[in-house]
Amino acid sequence: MREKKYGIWQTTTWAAMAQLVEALACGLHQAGLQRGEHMVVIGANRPRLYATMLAAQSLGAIPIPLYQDAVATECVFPINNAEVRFCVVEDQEQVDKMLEIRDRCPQLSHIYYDDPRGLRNYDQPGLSAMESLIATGRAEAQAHPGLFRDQVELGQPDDVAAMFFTSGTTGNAKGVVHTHSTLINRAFVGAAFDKLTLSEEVLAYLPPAWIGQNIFSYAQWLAAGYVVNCPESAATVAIDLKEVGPTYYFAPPRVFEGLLTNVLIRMEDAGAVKRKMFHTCMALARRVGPDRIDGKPVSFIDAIKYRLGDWLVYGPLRNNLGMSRVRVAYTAGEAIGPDLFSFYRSVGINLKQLYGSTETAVFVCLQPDNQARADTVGMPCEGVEIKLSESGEILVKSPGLLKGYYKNEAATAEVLTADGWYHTSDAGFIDSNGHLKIIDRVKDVGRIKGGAHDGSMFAPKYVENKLKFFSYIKEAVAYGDQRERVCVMINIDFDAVGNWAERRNLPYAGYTDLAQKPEVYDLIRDCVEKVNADLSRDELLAGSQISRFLVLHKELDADDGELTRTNKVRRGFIAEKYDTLVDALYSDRTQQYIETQVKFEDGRTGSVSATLKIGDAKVFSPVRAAA
Amino acid sequence: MAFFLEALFGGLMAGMLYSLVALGFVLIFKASGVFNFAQGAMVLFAALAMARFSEWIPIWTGIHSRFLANVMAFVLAAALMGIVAWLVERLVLRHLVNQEAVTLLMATLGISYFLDGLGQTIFGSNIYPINVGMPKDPLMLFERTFDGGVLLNLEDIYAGSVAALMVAALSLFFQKTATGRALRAVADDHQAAQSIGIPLNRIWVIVWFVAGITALVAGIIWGSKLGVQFSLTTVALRALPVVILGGLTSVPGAIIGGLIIGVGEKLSEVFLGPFVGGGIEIWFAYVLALVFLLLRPQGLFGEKIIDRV
Amino acid sequence: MLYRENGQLKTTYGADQQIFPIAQDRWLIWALIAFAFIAVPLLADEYLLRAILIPFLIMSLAALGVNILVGYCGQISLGSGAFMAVGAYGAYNMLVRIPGMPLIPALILGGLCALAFGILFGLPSLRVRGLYLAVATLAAQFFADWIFLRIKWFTLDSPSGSVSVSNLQVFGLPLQSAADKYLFCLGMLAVVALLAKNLVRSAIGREWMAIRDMDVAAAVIGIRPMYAKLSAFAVSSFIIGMAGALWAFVHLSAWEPAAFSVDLSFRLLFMVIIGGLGSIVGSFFGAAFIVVLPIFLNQILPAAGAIVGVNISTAAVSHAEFMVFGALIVWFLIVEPHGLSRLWSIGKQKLRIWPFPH
Amino acid sequence: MSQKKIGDVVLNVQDISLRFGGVTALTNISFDVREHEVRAIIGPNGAGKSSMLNCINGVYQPQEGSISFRGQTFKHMNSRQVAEMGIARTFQNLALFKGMSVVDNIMTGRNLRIKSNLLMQAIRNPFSIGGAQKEEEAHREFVEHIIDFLEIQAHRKAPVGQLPYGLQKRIDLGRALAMEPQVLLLDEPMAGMNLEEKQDMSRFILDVNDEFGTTIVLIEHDMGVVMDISDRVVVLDYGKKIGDGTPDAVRSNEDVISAYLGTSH
Repeated sequence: MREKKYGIWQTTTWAAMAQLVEALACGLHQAGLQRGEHMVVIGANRPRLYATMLAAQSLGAIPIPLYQDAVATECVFPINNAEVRFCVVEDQEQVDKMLEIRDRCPQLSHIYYDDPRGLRNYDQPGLSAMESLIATGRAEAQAHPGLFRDQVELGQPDDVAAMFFTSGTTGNAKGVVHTHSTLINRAFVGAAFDKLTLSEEVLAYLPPAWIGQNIFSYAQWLAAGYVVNCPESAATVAIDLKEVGPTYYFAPPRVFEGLLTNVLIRMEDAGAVKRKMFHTCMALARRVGPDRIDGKPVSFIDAIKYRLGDWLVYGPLRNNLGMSRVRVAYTAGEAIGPDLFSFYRSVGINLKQLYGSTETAVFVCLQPDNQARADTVGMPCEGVEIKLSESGEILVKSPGLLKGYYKNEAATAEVLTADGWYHTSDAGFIDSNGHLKIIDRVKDVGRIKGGAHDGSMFAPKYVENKLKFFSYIKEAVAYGDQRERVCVMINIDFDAVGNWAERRNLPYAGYTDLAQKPEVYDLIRDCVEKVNADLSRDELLAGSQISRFLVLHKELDADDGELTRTNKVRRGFIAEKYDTLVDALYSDRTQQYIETQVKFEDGRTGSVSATLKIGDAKVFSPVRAAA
Repeated sequence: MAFFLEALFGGLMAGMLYSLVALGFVLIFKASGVFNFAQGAMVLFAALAMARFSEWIPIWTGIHSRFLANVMAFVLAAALMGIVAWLVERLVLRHLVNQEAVTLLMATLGISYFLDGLGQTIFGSNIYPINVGMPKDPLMLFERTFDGGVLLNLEDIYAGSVAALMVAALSLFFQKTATGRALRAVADDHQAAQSIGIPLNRIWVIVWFVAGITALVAGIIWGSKLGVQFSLTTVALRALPVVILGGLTSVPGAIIGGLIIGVGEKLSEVFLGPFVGGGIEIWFAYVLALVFLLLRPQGLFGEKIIDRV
Repeated sequence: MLYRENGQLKTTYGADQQIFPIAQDRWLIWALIAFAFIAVPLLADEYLLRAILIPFLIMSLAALGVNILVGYCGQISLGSGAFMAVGAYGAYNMLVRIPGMPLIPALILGGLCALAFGILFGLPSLRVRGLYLAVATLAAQFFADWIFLRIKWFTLDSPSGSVSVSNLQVFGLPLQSAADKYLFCLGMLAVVALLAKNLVRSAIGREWMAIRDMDVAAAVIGIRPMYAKLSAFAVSSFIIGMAGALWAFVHLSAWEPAAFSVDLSFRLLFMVIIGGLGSIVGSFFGAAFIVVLPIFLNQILPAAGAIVGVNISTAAVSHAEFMVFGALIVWFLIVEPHGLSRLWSIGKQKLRIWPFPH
Repeated sequence: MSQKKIGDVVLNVQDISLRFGGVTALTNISFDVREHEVRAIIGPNGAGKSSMLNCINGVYQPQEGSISFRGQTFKHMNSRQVAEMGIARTFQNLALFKGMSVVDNIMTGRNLRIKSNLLMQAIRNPFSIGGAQKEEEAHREFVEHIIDFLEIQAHRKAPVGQLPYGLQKRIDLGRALAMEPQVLLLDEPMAGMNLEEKQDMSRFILDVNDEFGTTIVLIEHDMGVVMDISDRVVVLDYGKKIGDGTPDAVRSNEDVISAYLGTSH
C-alpha cells in the first residue's frame, strides 16, 4: 500500500502493515474493544485507517466505515443504531464532528485520530491519538506475544466482517451486514475473473464507506495482494492519478463523464490544426477502436491508421487521463451513455460495466473483456444465480449476499426470501447472448393490456433511453401501461435535426415548423423502427414496440413543469397536459390540433398551437430468441 | 612644472570630449532608463557620415566652398542621426518597454553592432579625414613664466571650447526649454510623466536625437584630430567610467567626471606610465571609477537608493 | 506527445530530485551523450570538428560560466573575456614555467588564476548593482588586456603578448587530430556541466537565485550576499578561465591578448541572453547560435550576392555580419527575452500535455 | 482553544529612531515581545510599521536606540545574525524569489542549516558520496512537512510567479517557517486578501503559534483581524507610538481612535 504524503509516495510493505495491524489490534483490545462489537471508521483513504479496520476485524469486531463528508447529525443514527463505543477518525474535522454529537451518543467513549494537526489543545476525555494507541499496542504485544494470533484464530468465516450503511432514500439508513466469507468470496471471484495479480496498481480516491471503493481497495487488496495508492489530498487526485497510472480502475459513470467533458473543453482551446487532427483521429477511433479492443479483426489499412492515431492522440490522451496502464476499468451504479462508454473503449481503455450493489458485495454480473456493451451489464459471475420474478424483477442468489439489515428484520424480509433469493428491485432480463440487461426500477415497469402482447412487460424508461440514444431525438415520452400498444411523444433535438435539414437544404421556420416536416417524420420513423426491430429481438420486450408516435410541437421544458429540474420527463404530468394528444395517439386519427400555454424565458406566457401529424411505425413480429 | 601644466591642459581637453560623450549616455539613461552602449557606434556613424558627406557634397553639387560643404554635411549627418533615433524608438525601444535593464543594455549592444556594420557598409571602412578648419599649429603660453613655456595645441583649445559650448548648451536645453523639463519629468517617473500627458515615445526620439547630435559633435572633434576610423567606437568605452564617476543620472556629474577622468588619465599616463610599461590610460579611468564606486556606489551626483520592503 | 509518465511515481526524495525526473528525458540524454561521444567523431569531418564543433564546445563551457554569474546570480558581467584571458595565460605560464606539468592540472590551475582574478573584480558587486557593476567589470576587461600586452613577464617577453603551445598531451596521449581535441573538450564540458548543474540545483544555487530575485529578502533569511556573490564570481570565473585555457590551447594554439578582447565578452553575454538566463541547457543553445551564425553568414551572403549578381567583398561580408548579428540580437530580445531555453521548455511542456493546449 | 502560557520578554526594542535624510520614519519607539505571545503592531499606512521590522531585521540601521534579544543588546542588527538567532520574517509586498519553484523558495529558508560546502554540493550524487544529497533530502522532507502544514501540495513544483496572491503569501510564510524561527515577524500577512483567505491565514498563524510555540510579531493596518488573534497590541502613527496594551485597552484609547478616524479606515 502506498500513500502520497510529504511529496513522495510513502510505501507501506505488507510486513510493516502486519505489524501496524497487530499493534493497533492489541491497542484496541487493551482499550476494551470486544468481539462482535461495532467500531466506526471515518476518513478519507488513509493506510492507517485501513489498518484499523483490519485490526478490528482481527479482533472479531466489526468496522463500520462512514462517509467522511457526512454532516455530524447523519452519523448519529448509525452510531447509536450499532451501539458504537469506539470510533477511529482521520483528523480534526472528524473529531469535531464526533465531539459535536457526543451528547446524543453517550456510549461513544473512545475517539482516536490519525492526524494530530490542530488537536494539540483538545483535552476531552476518551480522545487520544492513534500514535499513543499504537504505542500501548506495541507494549501490549510485547507483554502477551500470543494475543494477536489467538484473536485472529478465533475468527470464523461466517462471523460478521463489516457493516455498510446504505444511504436510505427514505427514512434512516440501513446497515448492510456482511460476513468475512461473503466479502472474501466476492473479492476472489472478481480478482479471478480479471486475472488480477500482485502487480496491479489501484488508486483509492472514492469514499471508503462506499462498498465499491471498499471492495476494490480493501477486500480485493487483501485478496489479490496488489498495491493500493492513496492520493495526497482531494486537490491533487488528478496529479496523483497521472503519477500512479493505475492498472485496475473503478469509477461511477459521472467520473468518466467529467473526465470526458474536461477533455473536450480543453481540446476546444486547441489550435485549428490540432483540433482537426483530434477530431479526425477520434472519428477513426469510433469506427475502428471498439472492434480493435473487442479483438475483432480490422482491415490492415485501418490498423495502420489506428497505430498512427494512437501515437498522435490516443496514447497521449490516455497518458493525460492517467490511464496509459489501465488493464481493466469498471463503471457501475447507473446506466452509462453509449457514446461515453465507447469513447473510452475506442481510445483503447478497457472500460467495462458490472452490476451489483451494497447488498450483494458488488460482484453480481461482470462484462468479460471484448464483450463489453453499453446496454448490458455483463454475465452472471461465478457462483451467482439469477432468475426473474413474474414481475420481471431480477432475483439474485450468490455467496456474496448480505446477512441481513442490522436490527431491521422487516427490511431484511422484504429483500431476502427464505430460500435465499435477493430482490434487487431492478427489472431486467438476460439477453440472447447471456448478458444481463437492466431495464428499469421495477416500480416503473408496466404491463401491456390486451392486444397481441397481452400482459407482457412494458418498460417506458428503457424504450425512451433507446430512442434517446439517437442524436436526433432529445426527449421521448412513452405510454403503454394498461393499454394495448405503445405510443410515444418525441422531442427532436433542434440542433441535430436542424443540421440534418440544412444539409438536405430543407427550409424550415423554427422548431414547430421543422418538427412537422414530413421528412422529419420519416427520419424519426426510421429511428423508431430501428428501436422496434431491436426490441422485437428480445421476447420479453417485444410487446413494448412502438406502434404510433408524434413529434411534439414544442420542446419539453422544466419551466412548463414537463421536466424535472434534473431534466427527467414527468410522464404523468405530461400525460395530463397533453391528454388530447394521448387520446389521439390511441385513436386512429392521423392528426390533432393542439394549443398549449408556454412560459418564455422572461416569464411571460404565450401559447403555441399546431396541428400535429401522427405517424405509424412498422412493428415487427417478435423474433424468438435462441431460435 | 610646464610639463605638468601641459599634461593638465591636455587632460582637460580630453576630459571635455569625454564629458560630451558621457552626456550622451546620461541623457538617454535619464529619459529612458537605457544604458546606451551604442553611443560609441553613434559617434563613429555620425563621424563617418560627416566625413563622407563633406567629401561627396562638392562632387554632387559642385559647391567648392569647404565651409558650405561642411555645413551641409553637418546638417545631413544631423538629419541622419535623427532618422537613426526615430528608427531606434520605432523598432527597438517601443517593443522593450519595462524590460529589465540588462535586456535593454543588450539591445543597445545589438544596435551598436548594427550601426557599426551599417556605417561601414554605406560609408566605407577606411580612415577618412574631417577638416572643419581647426588650426593645427601649436601655441606657446607662459613663455615668460617658465623657460620653454607651455606647449599647447591650438586645436585642442578649439575642441575643448566647442565641447564646453556644447555641454553648456545641453545643460541649458535641459534646464530651460519645455522639452527639457518634459525630459526631466520622464526621467523622474515614467508613469507619472505619461499620466500628465507627456508622450514617452516622442520624448525618446528627441533624446536619442540629441544624443545623436552630441555624438556627431564628438565625432567631428575626434575625427578631425585622429581621422575618422573604427577605433572611434572605443571613445565610448573610454567615456563609460566618466558616467560611473559622475553618476548615471547627473548632467553636471558627467561634466565633472569627464574632467576628472581626462586629467587623471593624462597625468597618470605621464607620471605613472613609464614605470609600468605605459599604455595605462586604457584602464586607469576604469580603476579610478572602480575605486570610487567602492566609496560611493551611486556615483558623485547620483541619488541614493533606499530598499523598500 | 512522446511522454508516457503514468506509473513514474517517486517513492524517495532522491528519485524526485534527480536532474531528469522523467524517464523519457533520461533516455534521451543518454542517447545524446552516446551520440556525441561515439557517433560524432566517426561521422564529422575535419572542418566540421575544427571550425564548428570544437569552438561550440568551448564556448558552451564559457557561456556556462557566464550564465552562473549573470543568469543565476544576476550579476551582469562584461569582463568575461578577461577571465578567459587570465585562464589562458595562467594555464600557459603553469605549463611552460613548471616543467612536466600535465595538461589537465595546468588547465585547472589556469582556472584557479581566473578564480582569484574574478573574486578581485567581483568585490565591487558588494557595493554596486546592475549597470554600475557591468561597467565595473569592464575594468577587469581592459586591465587584463593591458597586463598581457604590456607586462612582459606574463608572456615570457614575447612581442605583443602573442604566445603559442604545441604537442599537447593528455595522460601521455597526444592531442593532435581534430577528433582527439573534440573528445577532450567534450569530456571537459560534460564533467563541468554536470558539476555546474549540481551546484545550481543545490543550496548554493538557491542562494544565488535568491540574491538575484530579491536580495533583501535573501539577506533576511540569513543568506550572506557577500558569500553568495563572491562564490558566484569564483565558480563562474573558474569555469570561464578553464574555457579560456581550452580556447587558447586546443582551438587557437597560438594567440595574443586581442583574442580575448571586449568583443568576446559581449559575444559571451549574447550567448547567455539568447540561450536563456538561468538555464544550463540555454548556454549550449546560445553558444551554438553565436558560433554558427557568422560561419553561416560567411557561407550564405556571397552566395546570395552571386544570385543577385552582386559580388560581395569579404569586407562587405564582415560588415553585413555585424548588421545581421546586431539585428538578430535585438529581434531576439524583443521576440523571446527569455531566450531559446524558454522556447525549449515551452515546447517540452506542450509535448507533455499533448494533445491539450494547456 | 486552551490557555497557552506566555513567557518572559524575548525581544525588547528601546527608543528606536530612524531617519532617511530629512525624513523621520520612527521616533523613540520602544516595546517588548514576550515568549509565545502574538504581538501586533498596528497603525495607518505609512505609520512606520514596516520600517520598525526592517530595523529589527537589520535591513535598516536606526540612528538611535537599541534592540535586545534574549539578553544580548545590539545597536545595529545584522541580517545574518538576526536570522541565526532565530528571527524569521515575511514581507508586505511579496518578496518571494520569482524565478524559483515553491519548493525551492521554501528550501531557501533551510540554507542556514546546510552544512555541506560548495565542493560537496558540486559532486552531489545519488550514490551518497559526500553527503550533500542526503542533506538535501533531509531538508526537503522538512520542507514537505511545511507544505503539508500550509496545504499547498497541489502547487509544490509550480513557479511562484504564476500563483495567485493569497497562495504566494502562504509560501512567504512557509519560507519563514522553514527557518524554524523562535520569533516570527509577519508584515501585513493578510493585506489584499479576500475574507476566506484571511481566515485561512489567521488559522495558520494561530496554528504556528500553538503547534510550535513560536512567538509572533504581527503587523496589520486593518484592526479587525488583529484584535481577535493577538494578545497585545502596539499602535504606531506617523512614526510615534500612541498606544500599547491588550486589544480591548487599545480599542478604547482615544489617540488610537482619532488616529484611525483621522485616516478613515
